[in-house]
Amino acid sequence: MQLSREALLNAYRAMKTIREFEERLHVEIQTGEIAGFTHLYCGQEAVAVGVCEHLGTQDRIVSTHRGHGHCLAKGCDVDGMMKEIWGSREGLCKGKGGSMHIADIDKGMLGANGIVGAGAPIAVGAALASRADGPGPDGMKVAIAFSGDGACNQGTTFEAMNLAVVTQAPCIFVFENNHYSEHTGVSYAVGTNRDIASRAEAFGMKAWRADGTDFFAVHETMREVLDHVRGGGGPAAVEFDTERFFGHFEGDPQRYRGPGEIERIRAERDCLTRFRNAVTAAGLLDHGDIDALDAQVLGTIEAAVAAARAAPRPTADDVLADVYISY
Amino acid sequence: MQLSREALLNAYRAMKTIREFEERLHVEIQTGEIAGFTHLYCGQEAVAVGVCEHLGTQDRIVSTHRGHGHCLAKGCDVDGMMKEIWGSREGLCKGKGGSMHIADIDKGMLGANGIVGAGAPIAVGAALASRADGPGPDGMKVAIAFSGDGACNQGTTFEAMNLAVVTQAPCIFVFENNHYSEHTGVSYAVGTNRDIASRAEAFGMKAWRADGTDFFAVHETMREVLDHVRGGGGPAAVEFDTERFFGHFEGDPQRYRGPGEIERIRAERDCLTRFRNAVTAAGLLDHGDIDALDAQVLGTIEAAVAAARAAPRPTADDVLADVYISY
Amino acid sequence: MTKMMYRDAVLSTIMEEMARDPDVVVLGEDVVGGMGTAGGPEAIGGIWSTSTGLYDRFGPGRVIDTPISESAIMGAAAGLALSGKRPVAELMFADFIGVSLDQLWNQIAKFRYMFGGKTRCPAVIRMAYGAGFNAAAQHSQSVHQILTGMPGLKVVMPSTPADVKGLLRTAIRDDDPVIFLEHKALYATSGEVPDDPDFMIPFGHARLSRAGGDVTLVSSGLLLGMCEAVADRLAAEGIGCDVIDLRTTSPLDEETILDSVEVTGRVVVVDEAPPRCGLAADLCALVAEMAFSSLKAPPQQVTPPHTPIPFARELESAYLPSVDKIEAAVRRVLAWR
Amino acid sequence: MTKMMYRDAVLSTIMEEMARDPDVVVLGEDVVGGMGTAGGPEAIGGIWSTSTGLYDRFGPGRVIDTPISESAIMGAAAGLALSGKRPVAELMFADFIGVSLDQLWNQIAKFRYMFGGKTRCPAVIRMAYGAGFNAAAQHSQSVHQILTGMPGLKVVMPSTPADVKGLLRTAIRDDDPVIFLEHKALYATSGEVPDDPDFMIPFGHARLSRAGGDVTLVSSGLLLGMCEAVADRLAAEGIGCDVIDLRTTSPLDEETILDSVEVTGRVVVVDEAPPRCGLAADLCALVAEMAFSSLKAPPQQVTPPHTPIPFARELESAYLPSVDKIEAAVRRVLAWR
Ligand SMILES: Cc1ncc(C[n+]2csc(CCOP(=O)(O)OP(=O)(O)O)c2C)c(N)n1
Ligand SMILES: Cc1ncc(C[n+]2csc(CCOP(=O)(O)OP(=O)(O)O)c2C)c(N)n1
Ligand SMILES: [Mg+2]
Ligand SMILES: [Mg+2]
Repeated sequence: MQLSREALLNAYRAMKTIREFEERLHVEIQTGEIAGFTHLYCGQEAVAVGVCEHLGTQDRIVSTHRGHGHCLAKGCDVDGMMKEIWGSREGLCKGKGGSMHIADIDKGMLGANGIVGAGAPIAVGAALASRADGPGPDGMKVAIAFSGDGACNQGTTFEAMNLAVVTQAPCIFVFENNHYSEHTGVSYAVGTNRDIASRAEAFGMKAWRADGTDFFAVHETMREVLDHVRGGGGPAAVEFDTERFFGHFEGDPQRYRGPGEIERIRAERDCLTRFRNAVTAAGLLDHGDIDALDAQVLGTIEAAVAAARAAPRPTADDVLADVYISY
Repeated sequence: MQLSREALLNAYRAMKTIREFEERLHVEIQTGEIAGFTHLYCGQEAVAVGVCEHLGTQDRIVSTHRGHGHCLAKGCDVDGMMKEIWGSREGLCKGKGGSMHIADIDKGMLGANGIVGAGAPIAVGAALASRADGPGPDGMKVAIAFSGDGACNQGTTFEAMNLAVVTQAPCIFVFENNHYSEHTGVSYAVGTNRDIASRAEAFGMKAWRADGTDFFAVHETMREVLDHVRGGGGPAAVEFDTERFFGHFEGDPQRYRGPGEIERIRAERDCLTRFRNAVTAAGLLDHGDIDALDAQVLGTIEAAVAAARAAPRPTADDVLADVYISY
Repeated sequence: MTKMMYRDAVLSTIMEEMARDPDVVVLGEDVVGGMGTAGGPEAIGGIWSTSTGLYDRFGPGRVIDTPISESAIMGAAAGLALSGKRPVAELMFADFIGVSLDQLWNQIAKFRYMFGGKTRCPAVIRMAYGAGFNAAAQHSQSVHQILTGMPGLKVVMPSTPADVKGLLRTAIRDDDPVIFLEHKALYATSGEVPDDPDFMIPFGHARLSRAGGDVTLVSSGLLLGMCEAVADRLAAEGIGCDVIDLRTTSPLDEETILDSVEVTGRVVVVDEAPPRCGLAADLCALVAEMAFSSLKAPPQQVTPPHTPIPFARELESAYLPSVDKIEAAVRRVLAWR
Repeated sequence: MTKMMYRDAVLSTIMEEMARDPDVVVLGEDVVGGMGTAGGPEAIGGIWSTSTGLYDRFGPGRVIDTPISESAIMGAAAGLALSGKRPVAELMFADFIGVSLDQLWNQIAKFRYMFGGKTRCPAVIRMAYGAGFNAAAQHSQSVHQILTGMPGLKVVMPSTPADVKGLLRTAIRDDDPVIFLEHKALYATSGEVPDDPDFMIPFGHARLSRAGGDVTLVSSGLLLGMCEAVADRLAAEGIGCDVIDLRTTSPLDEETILDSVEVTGRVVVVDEAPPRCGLAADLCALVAEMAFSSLKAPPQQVTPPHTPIPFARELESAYLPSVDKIEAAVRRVLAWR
């Protein structure tokens, strides 16, 4: 916990922003106003923020279908994202992508992705671009592939790991093990008895493992990982054990979850609560500091929803635009 | 070496048949009579035979672009194969498949394959069929996926290994590490420092490793592997270290090979020579036995070439047949 | 006859065929739906509810839940089919042929031909396709145009629960590989379904769902309903539409199409795939070549534009064919010259 | 002008563009060709000899040899392109889109649209396609019909060394993703190539390689030569063929085709892909719709039959389009009515 007060506030604000963004979407989706498939990141905030707090815009990330948290942590605009999810033509992607396809290349966010496992090879490409550019004053720019415990079984993810090792690309495979791929348990689908990190290690790179509901564990682990990768040590993998508070997608009845499971993880494994308890116990921040941020974030989200609701809708003419730069 | 005299003779005959089949093709291809891409198996005979000698027709194998050895070892007809490679309508596949697509389902040979890595998932499917049928008097029927050191980097192969572990399918992944994928060295392309077996093991199955130029090592290792898999122990992997005597394909100038490399492996790592030396030194067979087989095999191949050359050619009408059973 | 939903027609046909033939096996992601969870294996039974109850009844040997590994799923289906089984594999979304095409295209479709006619590969690959749910560019696509172009595959696109029943049964009993395309927007539609446990609809036989004689509309799947709506609208004005439901795009019932066009001389083909090298073009080219002298107007295609599928509601509906767009095309061909 | 082979036009264009623009990077299997061997890295330089010398000159940062992992190669190209580079990726055989299609179709092609026009993805994916070498069903295929149907991709099919040069340069400098299809049977053909280091041929502009006025022949790649041969044969009889080389199938130069057909009224489209939902059908449907009143005969397609590609010499040549088959089709349209 060698973080400055400001860094702590930033980290909490970032996590809380994701949380409220998602909790609010959970409510709004029930009104039927939001179209499409939405996968909420609630419960996993410490991973996105603990990873991205180390990154600059020159570092790149590639995300998943459950991408809101990664986008927000990497600096995508809250209003722009909300408008995108609402399908406005003022959305970050002009209403063409929606929840599963938010990207902001200028922020180093190369896209959420509806295809499970598609991100990892793209991250290797981004890492190869960094490799070609060579190290800057802070070492190598890195590329990060966020993947789930389900995605880690997709052939593309395996190929990407091998290619990264072969080319010694500065790529980091962040596996968010939330114990489920859709409705299937990780203990079933990952043949190695849920152990994703060791399997990654067997591809020939260093691998780490940490509690993904503990912001400080994530942050510290990533410091080590980044030291290794920025220093030219080649690719790395990290597995974070985390929790998914909501269903796979909005509307999921979750009959596959154990009785009381969600209550238990909300009570014991909530990264925001754990953060608050840790920093207040250590006297780094007080409850007032955090309460103030909570209020601020709620205001931000409220404003974003109002803006999204009021934002202009796309028109039929927009369909034809932006397929090609020129054709 | 607890093999009977008959078993030893059979094994040698099988290896020698592959060797002469391939050596003869190497010569014939230069005449221009044989069309298409041909990949010769010379040097790797001990693997195909050491594996397949344990199998019955109820066991199934899936092969690669370098498939002649696997086909012959699994019992495909020599004449039918030669005719197929010659493109005759009497070929095993009526001249429609050619070298890269020889199959004989009745023999449990589910096909050579032009797509690197495509075989492994198919083998898992065959193993799932065995799993559904349950064990017979000799235990589970098995399915074997032959793959090269290059194929082991294809996403499909990784997916297949995980699926086999998850379903505990009686599937055996036989990796023939001949040190090259086309013109690229295994030490470059396999990120784990050429170690294919350990990577397979990390997928959650037992893995073995043996010298693929030593028939007895292959045969003994496969006995253990098969005991494990037939007994219901789930899938397994084996890596055999072997040698490719010819180029990747016929016509390959092989500028990527070290000086004297081919001479050395022919002298030191020829599975046929090693077999002959071992069995004669141990007094199990004498040179006369082996010389007699050599002569017999040469006759078989000579006859097969003559038959292929004389066999009827397909006609334009044949193009349209056998796309569907009914349409 | 029993009234049931399209999705239940899928499930009940699989259930019946599994009961009839022990070689039928099912595999795919979440087809059981809770493996390795505290909620127990059959917590879901397939995200489209098209496999609910199969695992309970037929067990793990015949109902195989898989990791997210579509190439391995399709490959396993191939291996099962070559080994005497009749796999019915589910690809959750048709868009995922992107990560598994090789096994469909270069393996399953080609085995019989490459192996000289000496094998059969009775695999059924089911996939949910189509737009209408704002699922955007990667979860809304049609792929029949790609798969129809691949020799060795049969491609089925049922438009009603009864057709699901008759065509899926034919697919499962067929000895060739069959792609079975289920439109997401049809899953919850209902219709009467014959009770005959051997009810089958042969492949390659289109259905004339409206007979009119003035203009021919050709479509399949979800779009059939739109064409019928247009026909009904125009009937009120005394304009008669032949509405043809293709049922299978491979094999193709050329005869039914050509017979109709020879009478009407005017044809509109309606399809949800992008316009280039699509099924609409395929059929218009067929008609132009084979019914040239009968044609009174240029064959018209109603398809989405050459763009990916957009997310927002306004964009997706502007993108998709609609009753209005089809009607406009019909009026265009009727007004020609 | 310099005389060079098609394959050398590929190599020299890549070489020149890499020298000009440090963002151009090359990747693929064996594009270096001896990594990790005693013979040294540049023992091969690409199995088509289209990257020989690149590694020596530009080094490992810009010339990246890969394992056999086509999805990862295409994905890496995607990531490089999103990160400011201009990747030129080689897919050794076009048939291998089967194991890598998702990255082409659902990623590279769609980024710009899905991301609201706020990104560019200047990736060039080169692939060797086509039959003629008895390489059988999995190493001989044409894929332009599949990729042309995918909005977001541009698809290029050069027929001569000069076109390789002009079109590949355009491709590398283009900010959209481009599929560059090289016919295997053209690699060793020679032709004059302009020396201008900025020689570029714009996409979407077909070339009229023969002007005749009696009948229109449309093709691309290897088949252009066959169409020209037919034109030359028929010219001797006083029959004039317009022979159109498409150059790019997406964007498509509709105008050149329609202008010609408006004069000739007769069209034969020749293509190497299978017949269903192929490019030949695409163009015949276009002509039937847009040049309907000019047509004097049904638009004709010359394509292989709906079968996989067979191995044996006799079978493969019976399968493929040929000068004789094209000539027969031309005579058919000329004789119509
Ligand atoms: C290639 C592909 N296969 C299947 C799916 C359907 N699908 C979407 S999310 C998902 C589960 C992903 O699990 P995981 O990687 O653990 O991510 P999580 O949802 O837990 O964040 C599946 C199967 C998909 N989108 N893409
Ligand atoms: C998907 C795919 N990628 C690439 C190729 C081209 N290719 C054919 S064989 C081969 C090398 C295979 O190496 P390995 O698996 O070690 O087998 P070996 O040739 O050594 O027997 C390659 C790259 C292919 N046929 N299929
Ligand atoms: Mg998960
Ligand atoms: Mg090898």
